[in-house]
Amino acid sequence: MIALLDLFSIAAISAGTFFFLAGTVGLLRFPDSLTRLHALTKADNLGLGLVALGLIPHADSALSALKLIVIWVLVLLSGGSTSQLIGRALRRGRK
Amino acid sequence: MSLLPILDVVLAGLVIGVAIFTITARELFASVVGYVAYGLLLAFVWIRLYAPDVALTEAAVGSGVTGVLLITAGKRLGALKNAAPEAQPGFAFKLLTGVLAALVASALGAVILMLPDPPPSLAPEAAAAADGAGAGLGNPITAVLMSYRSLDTMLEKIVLILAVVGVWSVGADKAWGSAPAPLRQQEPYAPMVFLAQMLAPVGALIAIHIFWTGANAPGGAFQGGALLAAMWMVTMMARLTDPPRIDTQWLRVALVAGPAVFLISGLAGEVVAGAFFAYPPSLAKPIILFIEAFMVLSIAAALPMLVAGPPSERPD
Amino acid sequence: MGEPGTTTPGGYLLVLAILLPVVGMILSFTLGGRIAERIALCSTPFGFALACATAFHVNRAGKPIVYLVGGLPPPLGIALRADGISAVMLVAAAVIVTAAAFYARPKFSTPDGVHESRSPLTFWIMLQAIWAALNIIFVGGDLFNLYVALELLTFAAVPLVCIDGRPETIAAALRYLLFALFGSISYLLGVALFYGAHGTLDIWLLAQRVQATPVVWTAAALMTCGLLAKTALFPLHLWLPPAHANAPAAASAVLSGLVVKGSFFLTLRLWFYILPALPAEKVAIVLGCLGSAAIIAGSVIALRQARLKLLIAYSTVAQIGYLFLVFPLATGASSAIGWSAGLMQILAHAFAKAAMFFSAGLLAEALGHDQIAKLGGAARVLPLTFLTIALGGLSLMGLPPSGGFSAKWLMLQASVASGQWLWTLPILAGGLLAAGYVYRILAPALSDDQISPVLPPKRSQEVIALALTAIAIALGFAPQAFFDFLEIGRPVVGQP
Amino acid sequence: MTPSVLAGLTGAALVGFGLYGLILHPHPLRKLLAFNLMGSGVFLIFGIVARRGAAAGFRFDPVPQAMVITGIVVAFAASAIAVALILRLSESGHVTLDPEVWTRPSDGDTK
Repeated sequence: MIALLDLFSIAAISAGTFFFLAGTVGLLRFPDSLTRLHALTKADNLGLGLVALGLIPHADSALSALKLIVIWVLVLLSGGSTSQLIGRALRRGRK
Repeated sequence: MSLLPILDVVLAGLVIGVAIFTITARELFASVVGYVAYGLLLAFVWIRLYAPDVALTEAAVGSGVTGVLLITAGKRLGALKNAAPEAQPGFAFKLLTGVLAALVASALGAVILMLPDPPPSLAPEAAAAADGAGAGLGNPITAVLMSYRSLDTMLEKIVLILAVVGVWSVGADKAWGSAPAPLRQQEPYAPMVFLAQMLAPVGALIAIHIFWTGANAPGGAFQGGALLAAMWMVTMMARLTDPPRIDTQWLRVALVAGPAVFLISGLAGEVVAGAFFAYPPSLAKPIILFIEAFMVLSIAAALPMLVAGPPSERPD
Repeated sequence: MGEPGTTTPGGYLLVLAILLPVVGMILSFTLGGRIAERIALCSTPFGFALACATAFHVNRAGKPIVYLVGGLPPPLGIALRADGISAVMLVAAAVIVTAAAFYARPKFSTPDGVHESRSPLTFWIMLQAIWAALNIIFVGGDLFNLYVALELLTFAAVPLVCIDGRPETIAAALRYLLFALFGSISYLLGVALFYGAHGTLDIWLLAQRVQATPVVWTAAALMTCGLLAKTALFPLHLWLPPAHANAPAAASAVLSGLVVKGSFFLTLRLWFYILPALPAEKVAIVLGCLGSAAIIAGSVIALRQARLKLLIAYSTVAQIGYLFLVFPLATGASSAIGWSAGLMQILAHAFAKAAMFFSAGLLAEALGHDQIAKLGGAARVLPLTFLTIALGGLSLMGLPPSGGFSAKWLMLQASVASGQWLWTLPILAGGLLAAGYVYRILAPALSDDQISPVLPPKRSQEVIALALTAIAIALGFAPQAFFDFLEIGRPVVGQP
Repeated sequence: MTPSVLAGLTGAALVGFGLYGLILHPHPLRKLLAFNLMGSGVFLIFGIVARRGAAAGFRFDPVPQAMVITGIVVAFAASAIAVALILRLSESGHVTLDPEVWTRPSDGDTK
């Protein structure tokens, strides 16, 4: 059972790291700010979610597990909102 | 674990790189943005130094609240059209300053390498006292702040009040008593409003949690108060609330509540425990938490008022 | 400066001396309006009484009195200690703050018809905060606690500089703030190194532990540098004249008379209390040279000022220079004389300069300007104000009988007795130059020129200024017992 | 090189950069940024002092860490006052500390 959970963690965290990597590559390689923003938010939200998911089996208590989920939700919330704000600032700049 | 030293070197390199950018950037605003990023990186350095309490403070205040303050200022100064271009310092002056700074930095670096070994430390005393009869707190930093160096902590809150008065005093005579200008002049933008509505209650809850656990784990009144302050600022930026008038009685009371309660219990210590700022051992922890609760309130009120600036004459 | 381990009788006075203005400040802020002024005025006699009681206890014990905050001994806890110089400075601060408070009443009372207005509230809160910060500086026994006090002092002093809101005062305040912040951060860096090297920040414990290592030298250099920037020692004096000249007179008096003395006091604490064991002759000579340069440069620039308040501010730069002669003079063979001279100079300058700024304020208010060239005949219409300026000038020049004369005479004695002849040159030259700039004020004022009738200043304000110069003059008659009192708690060089 | 030594050297370098910017930049806001940079360098040096103070069973000495927390608050308060002054100064059209600009011609009138 423990081995299975470990395997799950490894798989989830690896997948999460991959998304971070992909997002970073996108940030560096994409041509303009809007597409970079796209790469960043999609990858970070998914990547962080997978890392948090992978860590949950290793949490000391239900409270810690809950905290991990809360962290992810908060990042989703602030990441989503700020990229909206950045996007709007970009659109204004272009006008 | 062999990855960590490389990580440290990369982190140190990043911190220094962003610092150089902040100092040398051509544009004022770029330099401000660099500083905010720098503050966030620094929080990671603090984690690596086993200083989660400081990391929380640095992230919340050193980067977060200071960031809002500086970015607002940078934007307003950057928009200034009539600002005459500054005379740039000459090469000789640059060189001289550079040499001086390099000398200071290298002397300091050398001295740091020369710090005595084994290093002196008050850790065992502080921790023993924190766990034991001293204060009954599991977090030695809270014990140091609230018990051993209580006078410093109380005075630091007085410094915050003075800063608030100092900022207010910069305003115009006519404006005295009215409210500072809103943090954001334009119409609120829907995603910002959404963020504030979602984040503020959760953030406030986390702030109280951080304050409460601060007795035993990383966290405490300052970090909790700063987070609460940030949440109030978010709602101000979304124009869900505006800064209050500076002659509002509740605002004045909230600002002084922390130091006042601290002072009163400090004075009471002379009667109950035999010395000013002493706590009776059996009641130390509840008393400290009681004082800290008011300090959270004062900090949460002081930081946004410092960011909001002096009272403004404009009706809106 | 006293055993650190226990609270002594009378020690509680030190906490009360700090907390009284803090409580006053908090109440003033909360209740606001006219009540702030009343609280500040009412607390002054109590503060004066506390300072006198402290002096009484120190005198009776014959050694420093100590209070352990929270009953917790250093290195973990914070100790407050008052020795001879602390007690004298507490009393001096109480007198000057009281004088400034009563002098400031006409200008800083809340106008009728409003509940609260900007400059009065700021003034009364900041005045009390300055008082609190100074009291901590005079009795603080912990370097970090003193850092917080230094910051408190800065944050209280800066808004007073720009209280009238004109752009040039804002620029002066900002420049002052940046210098002061540099000073505090440099001081704090030294504190970090002291802690890293010796695991304590308690002044008494550090004095036991320090050795002449590179770390200690660097820490001392950084702290000294920071404190010099805050004390405005030449060549870090650039911020002082605009800041002190632009503040309202009541604030200038406190800034010039007391605030710069706060950071100087800590420089004394650093070298004479923490590091007396270090072979610091060269440091003393460097500080003495900077002081001499300040005397000459400050006086010469003062001679060329067109505005009275700027002249007085540059005179402060010069008089601060004298303070730093205490370092070479009180480390030599005749250290006791040098020490007495330095302390006498702090006190004489504090009282004389506060009185001169008060008078300059009255004069500017009565005449509508403070242009020296247009002072012709002013002494006839403002006799009491010019009497104050003349007597204060007497002390600045160092003519007998005055505290300024005692200070300079003792300095000359110390430099002759210890064989450091060269220091007599700046001391004498400074006196001559001071005579020059005081003459520049008095000569036109005493002339027969016609001057349009002016609005006479309030008699009470003139009397307050005169009373302060009277103290500066009376210091010239200080008995030996006074100088013995200043010696209480001073570590003897070589035996920390 | 241990992390604490590395952080200490970083702190020393930051003090150097901060000092450079503080002296060199004419713009007061740039000076303020440099001051903050210098301040964070000083705090880092407190941090390594705390980390070096790790003793049996404790990963850090809490006393210097507590001082850093106090220091960060004070530095923020300083920044707030400085920003208020700078913005007020900017209303006059000159954001400069250059004494030349602020020495008034020759009128000595108080108002």
